[in-house]
Amino acid sequence: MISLFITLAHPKGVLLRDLHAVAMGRLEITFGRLRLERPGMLASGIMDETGDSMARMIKSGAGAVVTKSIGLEPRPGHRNPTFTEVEGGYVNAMGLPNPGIELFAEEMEIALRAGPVVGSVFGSNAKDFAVLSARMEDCGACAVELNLSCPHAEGYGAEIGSDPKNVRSIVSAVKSSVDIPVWAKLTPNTSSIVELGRAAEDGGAEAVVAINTLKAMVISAELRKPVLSNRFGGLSGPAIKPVGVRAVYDLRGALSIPVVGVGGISNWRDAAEYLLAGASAFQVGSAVGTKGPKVFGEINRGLEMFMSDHGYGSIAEMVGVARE
Amino acid sequence: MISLFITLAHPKGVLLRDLHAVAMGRLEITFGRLRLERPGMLASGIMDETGDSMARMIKSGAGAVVTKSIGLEPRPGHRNPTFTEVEGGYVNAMGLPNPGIELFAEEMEIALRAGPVVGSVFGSNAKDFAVLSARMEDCGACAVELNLSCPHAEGYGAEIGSDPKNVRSIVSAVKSSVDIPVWAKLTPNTSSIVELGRAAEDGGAEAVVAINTLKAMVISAELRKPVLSNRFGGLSGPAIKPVGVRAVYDLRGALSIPVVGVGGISNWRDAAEYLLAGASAFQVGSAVGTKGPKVFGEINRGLEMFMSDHGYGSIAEMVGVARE
Amino acid sequence: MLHVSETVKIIGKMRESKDTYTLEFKWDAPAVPGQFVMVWIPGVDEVPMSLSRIGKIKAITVKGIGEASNAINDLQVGDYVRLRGPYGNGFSIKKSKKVLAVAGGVGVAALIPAIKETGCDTIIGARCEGEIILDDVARKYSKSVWTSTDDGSRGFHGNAVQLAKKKMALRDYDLVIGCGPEVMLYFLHEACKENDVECQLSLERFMKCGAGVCGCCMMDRLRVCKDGPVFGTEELDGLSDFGTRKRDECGRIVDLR
Amino acid sequence: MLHVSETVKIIGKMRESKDTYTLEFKWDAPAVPGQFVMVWIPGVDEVPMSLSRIGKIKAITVKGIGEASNAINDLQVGDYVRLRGPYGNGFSIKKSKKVLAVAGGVGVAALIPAIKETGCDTIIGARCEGEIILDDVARKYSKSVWTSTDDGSRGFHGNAVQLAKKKMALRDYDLVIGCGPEVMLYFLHEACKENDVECQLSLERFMKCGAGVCGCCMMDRLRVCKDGPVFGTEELDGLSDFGTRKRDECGRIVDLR
Ligand SMILES: Cc1cc2nc3c(=O)[nH]c(=O)nc-3n(C[C@H](O)[C@H](O)[C@H](O)COP(=O)(O)OP(=O)(O)OC[C@H]3O[C@@H](n4cnc5c(N)ncnc54)[C@H](O)[C@@H]3O)c2cc1C
Ligand SMILES: Cc1cc2nc3c(=O)[nH]c(=O)nc-3n(C[C@H](O)[C@H](O)[C@H](O)COP(=O)(O)OP(=O)(O)OC[C@H]3O[C@@H](n4cnc5c(N)ncnc54)[C@H](O)[C@@H]3O)c2cc1C
Ligand SMILES: Cc1cc2nc3c(=O)[nH]c(=O)nc-3n(C[C@H](O)[C@H](O)[C@H](O)COP(=O)(O)O)c2cc1C
Ligand SMILES: Cc1cc2nc3c(=O)[nH]c(=O)nc-3n(C[C@H](O)[C@H](O)[C@H](O)COP(=O)(O)O)c2cc1C
Ligand code: FES
Ligand code: FES
Repeated sequence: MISLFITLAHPKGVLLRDLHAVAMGRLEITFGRLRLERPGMLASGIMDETGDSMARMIKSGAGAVVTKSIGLEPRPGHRNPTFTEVEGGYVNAMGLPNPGIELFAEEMEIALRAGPVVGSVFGSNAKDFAVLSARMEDCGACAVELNLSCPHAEGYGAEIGSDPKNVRSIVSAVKSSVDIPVWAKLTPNTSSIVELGRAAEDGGAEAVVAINTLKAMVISAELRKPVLSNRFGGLSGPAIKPVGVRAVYDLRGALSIPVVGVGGISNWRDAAEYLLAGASAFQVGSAVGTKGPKVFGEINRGLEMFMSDHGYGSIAEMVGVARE
Repeated sequence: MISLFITLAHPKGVLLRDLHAVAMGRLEITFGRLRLERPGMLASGIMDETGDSMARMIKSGAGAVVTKSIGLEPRPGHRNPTFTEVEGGYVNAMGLPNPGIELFAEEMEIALRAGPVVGSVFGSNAKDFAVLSARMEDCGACAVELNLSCPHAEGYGAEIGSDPKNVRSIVSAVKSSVDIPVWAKLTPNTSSIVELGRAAEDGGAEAVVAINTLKAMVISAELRKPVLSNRFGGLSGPAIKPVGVRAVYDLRGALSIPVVGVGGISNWRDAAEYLLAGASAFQVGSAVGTKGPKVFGEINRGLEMFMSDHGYGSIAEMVGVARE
Repeated sequence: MLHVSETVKIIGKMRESKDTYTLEFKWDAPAVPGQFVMVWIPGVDEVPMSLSRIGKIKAITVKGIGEASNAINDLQVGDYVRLRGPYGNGFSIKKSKKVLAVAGGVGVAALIPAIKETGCDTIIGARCEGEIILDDVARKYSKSVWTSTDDGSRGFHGNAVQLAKKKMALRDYDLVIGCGPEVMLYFLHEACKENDVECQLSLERFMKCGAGVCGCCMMDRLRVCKDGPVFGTEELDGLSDFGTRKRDECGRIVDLR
Repeated sequence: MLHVSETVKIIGKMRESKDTYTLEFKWDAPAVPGQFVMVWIPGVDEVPMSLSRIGKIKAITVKGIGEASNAINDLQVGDYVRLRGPYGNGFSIKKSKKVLAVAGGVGVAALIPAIKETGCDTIIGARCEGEIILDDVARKYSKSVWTSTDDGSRGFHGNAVQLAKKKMALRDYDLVIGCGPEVMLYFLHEACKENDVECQLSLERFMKCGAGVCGCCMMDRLRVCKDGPVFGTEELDGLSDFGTRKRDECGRIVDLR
């Protein structure tokens, strides 16, 4: 899209390459040891169970994809219903379905041909996390994201990630088993996400990712039952955006490692809100369902326009501006 | 409305009184020592700062009103902006404005002429809560609701209500200073609302009320600042309904005192969801803004229709059915 | 609830008087005459302002009287401003009615869209000649625009209500619409009762949410922001607070006189 | 995202064959031919079903093959059922085109709305006479409805694709639409290529969200639930999974042959 725009505006071939580089550069981000061409990633669990699908998201404008959270063994997840729409978002309890890390290596290979892949993993203890992360590194992941926050899988996710001590010990176990950056994805179902963030930082995380879904439930009045087979689920989408922005703002104020913002982003303005709150990069989940993969391109173009209207030369210049 | 309906259906005067009683009875609830003619109350903080306004809500079909949270001294609240709409709800940081308990006595007097009033109070320590509650009892409140959950006033609300020990000691201090039922309004900004509920029950609460707003923030991209003067605020409205339903479901499973459900209710179906999840009564806040005070009448009529279609003889028969 | 807030760019700024400016911006939210917006000035305040234009290009006309209103008037063409709204009920005017608009001071801003839609007769009152504003705009839409000043420096010597009484005696109006200081509106309401003319007046109270949620703007049982700001004859008759009492930010009663 | 789920009451139930029923309900969600809904059976499962009627009264036609489909067929008139949807892209048919619909088994359910809208020629194939369903409905809208059975018990002796080839040779169709078992559709696609006729086929994969979010229903880079379930000639050509591979609930590859 960007190169197309420039081709039209500057028909002279000689200028093309340089301008192209400048335009790309404006959305480029560097954080920790990573460099991404675009600041928006695909969030874990959304269309990232297969290699081709992940590749599609990168081609649609994602700066990277985060894989579905992967465990040691194949897992079918919860029985249907695992998902339902609600006002302002979705409630889901997929139950961490995944083919297991061995088989997932093949999907990674396909995705990596398109661009950077962050490997998301879940386990029930520090050792599982360490083993899975090492495998993700072998598969070529540019970073590993620890799912310490899924609110609806017994014995995993938020059940272990609500306790700062666990967060710290899992992160540091993983840290000593891989060389790639380790990110901790935090739960908002806590009285202090900042404490969880500090624990992750202390454990050696290179970034924290906030937020995962909010604990939620949907009941059918006529059928007198919780709709999801797991009864409980997690709320995502525009409904949770103000909660995510607040979490990022708080974390940015308390930590010195970068924060990745996620929760309800569906257009450039939402993305800008997260960046200004202090996110160094962001992820898009539910909006890929409502708007389709083209949401990445739309956000990229919108951000570029906003940046030139408001005189930001790079994404980094936007990060945390609303905190000043 | 109900009596009107019956008048039309049964033009014979003799039948009127009995039928009226039956029809009223269907929406009637008893919980703890309280009896309300209708299960839906006005939530604290919404159009309940003045006597006339509270009276209007009861006349519009609320079974009771909960007052704005009242403190010892007059308080102007935070400076504007204190409120903004977001997708699926509102984010507010009013900052607990109120005329102070002395002046509020006059408003109570006016409201009480229309029907039952629950006095909501906030303080920074157990003693303040006890003093305020005793005054509310003197004013004629049928119950007192302790605001242990407002997420955006320094030194009040959730800042003290996130710790089960505080909850317990405040509830028991109030308990020993009043004879009316004591309700504890809980914060959802915690890893376990059940623990807070248990603390309230241990302290002697006769009911818990869940949920207050979720910690939230809104930032303006163009103006590069958090919109609310207090920066942080609380998210209410349809966006938080699945979070509230989940909280009620969990609390109902863990406590033996009744639960009052609040969060995102704007029609009879939402109310039914809360009742089936285990709420013995419910409160309506934001929807009074979006739909107007008529929302109470609409919910009452909708619930009556639903109850006859599905064979429920009383609200009590609906409570917690989705848990079975 | 969607699209209720928007950040717009100021595209025009006109000086109306010493301390009053009109600011224009593009905003395609639907609006009716008499509605208002909440205007945010970051770091300062957020205050209600009537829409003085309601088409695709909208405007507010602001008299600088304190920190917030002066900060709004400091905005320049090209600056961004975040608005919430449009809020309130607005005027409800039947096509067939013969209408008289009566404005006091900057209150004329709230009436301009109604004057434009109906072409009604208009009285614009102010303290002195320099404070008569928007009379040129009113004249574009209405054949009869009269002015009054307290000091007699322009038009009728006296206040707008006195002039309105004279006009009501001369012509058969079906409806009077008005906006201005509350004492003025109080006497305008009295005058209408005397002449048996229906009226719709736009009132003001301290506003926080603007959306009918917080309950800080109550007059008796009605919310000025949502049930108003425009109230009709019968509602006004029932409002014991009208012209007598308001509430401060704490919700305490303050006597107006 | 609103109004995407609804609890409806069954108002009609018709037996179509030994194990197949049509259930009707009132639901005024807009829908196009070829879309589907997720049907919840509390305590059992939630499964995708095509809409076999798409007006204000909608219907699903369900073949009982396992726990969920049999539970749906146990529903009676007056029972409530919660649906999500309508989901998917549906058929996209130009008015001017000469269309042939080719159905295998219960796949005819997904084609009925398109047959109704276009009045197109129709082939309904099944294993035996007792399994030919909805041919009476198709006949209401289409002049030419042909049947085929594997055992020759009714109509053409052979499968629907063989019959379709014959019809394509005789008439100049612009477009073939189809729904049925994947192997059948695979050969139908081949047959269309041979005859140089465009085709649009409705495919199936295991579905969880139905809404294009979870990614469990992928064929190559496309989501069957959202980018499909109807795919055109070119998309089908690009789908290496078509007729060869699917994924189980864990996301593992399972070979189809
Ligand atoms: C519905 C409505 C429409 C209005 N339309 C216009 C208009 O078109 N043009 C115009 O110039 N003025 C209008 N006003 C008045 C305008 O809101 C005040 O002049 C402005 O808020 C003053 O703010 P300040 O900080 O400059 O003054 P301050 O020095 O802070 O206050 C001066 C006075 O302004 C009023 N005020 C301050 N804040 C608020 C508030 N949040 N809500 C209501 N009143 C407040 C109070 O009466 C206060 O005593 C309107 C008011 C209302 C309620
Ligand atoms: C887009 C679409 C439209 C469909 N339309 C119809 C229709 O109109 N009429 C009809 O009778 N059938 C239709 N089906 C098939 C129907 O969904 C399955 O027959 C049904 O799910 C079987 O469930 P069961 O529990 O009875 O069988 P089971 O014994 O559980 O499974 C039998 C087979 O059904 C399929 N199946 C089960 N669950 C799912 C699921 N969640 N998603 C997809 N497939 C599943 C699998 O292939 C499985 O092997 C459609 C399927 C799809 C994907
Ligand atoms: C269907 C679905 C599945 C998800 N699966 C995962 C997962 O496997 N691991 C994870 O860390 N987060 C998972 N999430 C959470 C998202 O990554 C994200 O944190 C959350 O949805 C908020 O972002 P959004 O509002 O943009 O969707 C899932 C979310 C959805 C909706
Ligand atoms: C403007 C506003 C003011 C509120 N003030 C209070 C308050 O003073 N005390 C309190 O306990 N809750 C207060 N609340 C929270 C509500 O009582 C309620 O718990 C919350 O809004 C969720 O319900 P709803 O979605 O129906 O609004 C306030 C909510 C809003 C929107
Ligand atoms: S300003 Fe909040 S109700 Fe009117
Ligand atoms: S079923 Fe979830 S993406 Fe298709």
